[in-house]
Amino acid sequence: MTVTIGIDVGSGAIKAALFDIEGDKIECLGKRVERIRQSDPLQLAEEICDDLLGDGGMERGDVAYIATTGEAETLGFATGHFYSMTTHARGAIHLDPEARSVLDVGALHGRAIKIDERGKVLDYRMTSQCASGSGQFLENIARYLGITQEDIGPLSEEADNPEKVSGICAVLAETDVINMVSRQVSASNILKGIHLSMASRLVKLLRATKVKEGAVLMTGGLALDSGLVAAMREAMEEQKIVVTVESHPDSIYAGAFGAAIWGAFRHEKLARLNQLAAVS
Amino acid sequence: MRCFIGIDLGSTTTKAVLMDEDLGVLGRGITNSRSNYDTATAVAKQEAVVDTRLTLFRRGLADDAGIPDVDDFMDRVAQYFRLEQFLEQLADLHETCSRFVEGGRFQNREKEAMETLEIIFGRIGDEAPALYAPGAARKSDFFRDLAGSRFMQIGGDVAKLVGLPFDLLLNVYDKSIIEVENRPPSGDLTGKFGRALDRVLGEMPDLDADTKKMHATLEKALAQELDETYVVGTGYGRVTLPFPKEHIRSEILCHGLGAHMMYSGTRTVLDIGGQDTKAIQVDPAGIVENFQMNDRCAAGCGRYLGYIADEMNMGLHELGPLAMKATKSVRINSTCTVFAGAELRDRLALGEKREDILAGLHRAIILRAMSIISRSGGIRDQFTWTGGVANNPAAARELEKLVRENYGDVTINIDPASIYTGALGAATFAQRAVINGEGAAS
Amino acid sequence: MATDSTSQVIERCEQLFEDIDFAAARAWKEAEPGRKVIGYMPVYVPREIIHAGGMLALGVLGGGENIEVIHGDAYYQSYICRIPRSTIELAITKRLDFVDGMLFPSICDVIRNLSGMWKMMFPDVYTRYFDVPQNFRDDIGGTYYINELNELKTGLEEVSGRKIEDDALRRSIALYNENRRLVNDVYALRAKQPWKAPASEVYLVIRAGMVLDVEEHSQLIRDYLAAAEAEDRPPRDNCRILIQGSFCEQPPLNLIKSIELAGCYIVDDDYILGTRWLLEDVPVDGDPIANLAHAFLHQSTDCAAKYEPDGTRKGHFLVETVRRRGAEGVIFASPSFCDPALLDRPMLGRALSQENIPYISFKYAENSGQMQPIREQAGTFADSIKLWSAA
Amino acid sequence: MTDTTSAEETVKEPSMITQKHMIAANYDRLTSAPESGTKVVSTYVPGNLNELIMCFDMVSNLPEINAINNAMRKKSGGYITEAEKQGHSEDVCTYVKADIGLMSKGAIAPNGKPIPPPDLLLLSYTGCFTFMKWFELLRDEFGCETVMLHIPYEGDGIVTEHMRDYVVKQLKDEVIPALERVSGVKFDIDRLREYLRKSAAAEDDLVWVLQSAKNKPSPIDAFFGGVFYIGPAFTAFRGTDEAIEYYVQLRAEVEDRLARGAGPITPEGEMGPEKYRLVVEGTPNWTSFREFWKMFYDEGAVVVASTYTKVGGMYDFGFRHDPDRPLESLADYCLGCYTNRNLVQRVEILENYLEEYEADGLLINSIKSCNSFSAGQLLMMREVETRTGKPAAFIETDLVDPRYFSASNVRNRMESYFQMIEQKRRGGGSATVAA
Ligand SMILES: Nc1ncnc2c1ncn2[C@@H]1O[C@H](COP(=O)(O)OP(=O)(O)O)[C@@H](O)[C@H]1O
Ligand SMILES: Nc1ncnc2c1ncn2[C@@H]1O[C@H](COP(=O)(O)OP(=O)(O)O)[C@@H](O)[C@H]1O
Ligand code: SF4
Ligand code: SF4
Ligand code: SF4
Repeated sequence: MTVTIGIDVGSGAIKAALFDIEGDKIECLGKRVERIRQSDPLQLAEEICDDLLGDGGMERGDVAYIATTGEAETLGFATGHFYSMTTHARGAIHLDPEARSVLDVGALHGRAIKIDERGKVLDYRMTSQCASGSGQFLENIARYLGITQEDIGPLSEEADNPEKVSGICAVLAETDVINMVSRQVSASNILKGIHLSMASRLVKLLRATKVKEGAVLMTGGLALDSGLVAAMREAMEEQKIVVTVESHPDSIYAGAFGAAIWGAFRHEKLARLNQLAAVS
Repeated sequence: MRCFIGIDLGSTTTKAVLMDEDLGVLGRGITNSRSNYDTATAVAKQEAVVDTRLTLFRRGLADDAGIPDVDDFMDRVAQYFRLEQFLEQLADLHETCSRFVEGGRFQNREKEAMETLEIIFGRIGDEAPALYAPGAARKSDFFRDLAGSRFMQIGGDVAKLVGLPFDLLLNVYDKSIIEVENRPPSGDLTGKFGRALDRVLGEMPDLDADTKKMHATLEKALAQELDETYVVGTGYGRVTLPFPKEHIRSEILCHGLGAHMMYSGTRTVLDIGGQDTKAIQVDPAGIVENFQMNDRCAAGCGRYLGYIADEMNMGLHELGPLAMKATKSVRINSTCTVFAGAELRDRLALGEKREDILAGLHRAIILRAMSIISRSGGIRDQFTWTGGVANNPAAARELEKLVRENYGDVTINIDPASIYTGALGAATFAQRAVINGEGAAS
Repeated sequence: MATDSTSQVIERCEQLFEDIDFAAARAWKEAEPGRKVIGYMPVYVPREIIHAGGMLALGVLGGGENIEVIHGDAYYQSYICRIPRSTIELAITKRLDFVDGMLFPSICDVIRNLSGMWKMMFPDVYTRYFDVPQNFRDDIGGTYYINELNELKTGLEEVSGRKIEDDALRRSIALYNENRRLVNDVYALRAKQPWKAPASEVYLVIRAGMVLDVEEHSQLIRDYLAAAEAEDRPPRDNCRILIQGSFCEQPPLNLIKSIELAGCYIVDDDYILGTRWLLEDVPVDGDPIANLAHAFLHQSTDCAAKYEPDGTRKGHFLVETVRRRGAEGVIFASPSFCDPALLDRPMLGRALSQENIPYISFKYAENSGQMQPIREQAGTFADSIKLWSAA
Repeated sequence: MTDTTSAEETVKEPSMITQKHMIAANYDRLTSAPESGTKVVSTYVPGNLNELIMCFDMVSNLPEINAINNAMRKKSGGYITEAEKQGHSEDVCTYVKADIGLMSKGAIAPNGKPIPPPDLLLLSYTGCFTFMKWFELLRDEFGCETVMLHIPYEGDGIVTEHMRDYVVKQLKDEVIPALERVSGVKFDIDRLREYLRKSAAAEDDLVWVLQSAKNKPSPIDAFFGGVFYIGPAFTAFRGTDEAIEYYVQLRAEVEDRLARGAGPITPEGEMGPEKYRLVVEGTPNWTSFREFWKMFYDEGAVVVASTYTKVGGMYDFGFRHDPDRPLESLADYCLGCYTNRNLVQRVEILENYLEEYEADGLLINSIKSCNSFSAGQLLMMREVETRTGKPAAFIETDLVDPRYFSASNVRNRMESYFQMIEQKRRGGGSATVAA
């Protein structure tokens, strides 16, 4: 039995997961997500890690490998760090073995990752700096419209006449939205419009990675936004890409899961190397 | 009397200036821009009218020798008027929030939610007079920001105590504030002025003044007819203003002329607004000769500071003063508004101090502006800075430094009313349209 | 004599690197009356001719991240790379006022047009667009190039006020041959033991050659080599990669560091390519100008700025370098809006794919501040090489 | 320089219809090359060797023109996306990407038939670095023979003897042998002389037409209209009888407008009174060509001179193809194209236009894609302003990428610019023109 923990420090939220891994038997013992808001991310990460261990009646010493991902290279007590695309790829395969692409959409970034059946990163594309297609932006708009995060998806799905936002800049897009409100465009249509604009950009990213087969698993916080998932499906259809778009209730944990799983892999590899060293 | 009004519908704020026929400014008004442009315009205009009434009242008082320190007196009247206004809107907000609570989200905890609101708004109301006490520093001038930040703070604490999910309350607030904000302002000025005056008089028992006469003076000021002779609109949202084409001027022209009206020696104008930065060269008559704007990108404009303020949970007004405390300036290369927060967190994680980062951010904004100025042809004497960001002391300090370094000893004008420059220009166009008969040109 | 430690050498290089006022070059000029300094933009100019005229060849690679660009943006619209802006800024802020001549090598339209801007802005400075042939036959391109070199020589003679004799030129050629050999030694050391010579250090050492006299620079390299060999640094579990596309505008130093931090040893690159433009020694005997021309036509590196007459060879050079250096992958890192580098990328990428060499690509600007996306990409690349390599 | 096959009704002069037919015929010749056995050569507009190519009975394919055509027919956006999908950077010249995208989508010409792959890429490297990369990319794609004609840049503003020799030598020893090899036709210098003579004849009339803009009001628009006027002389028709005839016809039309004191013809008919006379530097935006033009003629602005119409030769400054110095004059032609001039010369040219054509000001349309044109334009603008004292304005758009044409942005600037000119005229009297 190898117990590992994966900690994903994002720009909006921290995700952590505790795993027990035995060969192909991968079991999740617990998971946590917490918004960062005003706190110090690394400190928060440490708290979450300890809470999670506490829930499982464990201490740091019981864990074989503490793996970080996201913006946590400097987290002191970690055993090792993997980069986000590596972990999201592995996490995605764990959540959905059929996935051959990962679309990770978080608070600030969007990434399309092409993977193989083992979770190896084959190609990727990231949104450039200028991108209004992010969770943060949606959150701002939702607040402006007086809508809760959970309502974004359902409302967007009700849209009958969505209007796309122009531009690549969140600031200018915000003004666009204000203009729409002033023209009495409904919140549904505005949200759907944003989702569609985001989707068309994300599909572009996916296309650039040349996905051809299998499913796309959406990961990151926005995978929970059913409106965006629906818009993605529409955009894929419109662009005639015959790949299904999936989401998973645990999508937001993909990075943390992947980190924990890689942690176990690495732990075993290191153990083997040590054995070899001891023998020789 | 004949009045000329300039409206500057900006991307973040809407400004109005009311002018008499001799180009004298009677009043200025400002509000945050919002999705309902008509309301934004109406509010700004009403604020300018309020300011005008104060001016008229003051003129009335000037004839009256009863008050030793008229400035102080008028400040107090103005502050208390704002307080009255604040309380009026707060009551409206409370009521609106209550209505949303009834919507069923709270799953049988409506009563608790109502009580929580009761507590929150009660506290905000109690705090209000202190906000408007003489010399008090406010985070912002707008109801939305003031009420919002207090709601977040107090609401968060209270919700925790009561065990209600704050996200739900916040959502109720978000919904309500939009409604409240987009309701046209109540027209009742007399009542609010009256109450404000009474508060002041009550506070100054030593004042040897005839209360009745004072009220009469006020009534006279309020009764003075203000005739909207001509309105000119400008600003980012000008095309959507409900005005005919000949009543609309480009922002560039208005800022150029406005700056000229404030400082007749102006030859170079810098305007940093919410979403754009413009550098304008004008001739001695205030006519635009050349200009440059930032294109496409909203980096390094007023909204940028807004994002930073949100990220730091501070008021816009507080950023500058904090940055002034910096001992060094952290180099910031990107002024991309969207990534402002990320950049900030990055630096904090590296152990930099908040004030030093802020100083760097202010410098970055000004550096960008300097580039745009340079593109428009550099700085000629005199140099006038307009737009909202000019109110920020740290930005002003950086600007002064960089102007001196790069253009030597030029006169730098920064008017406390710099944010109204566009509206002032527009009002001047309005006056000229009627007085010089220049309105017909198109 | 006690050898310097690497940190001493690097400290000096850092000073030179960060000094956007070019104090070292100024000091060189003031050391003797009548000395002249000739600036040149990336990539290749025959520095031997400048040196033979008793002048200092000063490499101007933009202002990097240390300069605040205020006026430079007034000369360029948004969609152009940053190096010309910061170079203009350097000039306008009088940081190049001691430079007596400027050479703008044929590398792209931006640098080319900058030569015209220089002529307008600084009419008193000797300014030359240094064209090179894109025809590599001795009787066609060669003849043209020899003429170019002779024109350049005449121009430089006017600046310095003295004739450039063939013997002087031969001496300079020998010195630069030596310098190139030393540079190649540093590259070879790094390729062999990358933990001994971190990429950021190698960069700084080579970069120092932009502002130092060639002999002084050669000595500095020797010192560094000795120190690096002597020092004991632990190897890390990094993969080996090669950087391609950074031949003109240089990345911020932090970017180079970030790539290594994220788990990639840089075992070859095209930073400051001018120093390694010629692949072999230029013969010291015979007609020096003809020798320089011959070297350019037949023994120079591949670069996006050069036409490849033989289409079948596109990417060959790159693949060969990957093999020679034992690199496991390639990172295409080019400046934003850099047409030559970015237009070459798809062709080079295809050549790598054919050989199953993995690669990733991203863009930067000399003042890029955010390293997070860079670390992320380089890190993922390193992860995937490490996790999935056969071992 | 192409036909506007837009769906909207466009007012056309007879000469435009003639040109339309010429272009259509050339596309037919191109797309039927495989059947007719004609060899195809791809080459660029600036510094093109049309007369020489004709000597080998080859038909030319001009990728730039294809890109323009597709932009006007609103197809370039899709092609560019296609190229970016294949890994081409967002940052590079969109002509290249529009071309690459066109190739991968079947290379369909406006006549609906596929453009055959080239038998030879004739890389006339004139005044633009990207040209070189572009053909390297095409060579990579087609694997066909490529011949480079390297035109040295006029870095010092002059053409030296050794530059000319270099070009002539390349023509003799590289280009002509390649053309002979690919076409199987032997080079005949007398044939070349004959074509050059015809070129010069057409060039005379072209210059007359362009210079008619010195009249007030100007009978032509030398930028938006100009791109049509230069078409035949800049592309596959120079050296033909058709081109001569076209210019005779065009000249007659302009003479007629001149006699009537009429202004230029716009897509919506005759233009209203001439209010502003402008000089334009830079390439047009092709994706919103008409919308852009409309912003001018709606305000009574006419372009009296432009530099873009000189990319295929600076005939108005005296250059003519010369049958007596065939290869030398081809070399001079290539060396002297506008894009091969250094910035100092470009400023002088603009200054000259502003004065000679009595223009009110200079407008620079800076093209995102094109470093060759755009790098340095802001300095040029300031220099021209100081020298002439006339106001200048600067806008940014792109050639064929619809994403980079922001109509509101351009309009905003244009409006303010016209107001500025207006104010200047009023001598500072008042500033009350509606914006
Ligand atoms: N239920 C939800 N519906 C819609 N969006 C959500 C939901 N939960 C989280 N998000 C969004 O996901 C984002 C956080 O995603 P995450 O992948 O954690 O980002 P990061 O890794 O950058 O922190 C937040 O910006 C939030 O807007
Ligand atoms: N008192 C103040 N202190 C600091 N910044 C301020 C202040 N008032 C306004 N601002 C800044 O000015 C900006 C608005 O400027 P304004 O000229 O009104 O822009 P616009 O016309 O685009 O709305 C705000 O985004 C804010 O950053
Ligand atoms: S402010 Fe907007 S346009 Fe500018 S860099 Fe940021 S996202 Fe892009
Ligand atoms: S960075 Fe690229 S585009 Fe810019 S000047 Fe250098 S080679 Fe030219
Ligand atoms: S860079 Fe300019 S001149 Fe060169 S191909 Fe592109 S558009 Fe043409």
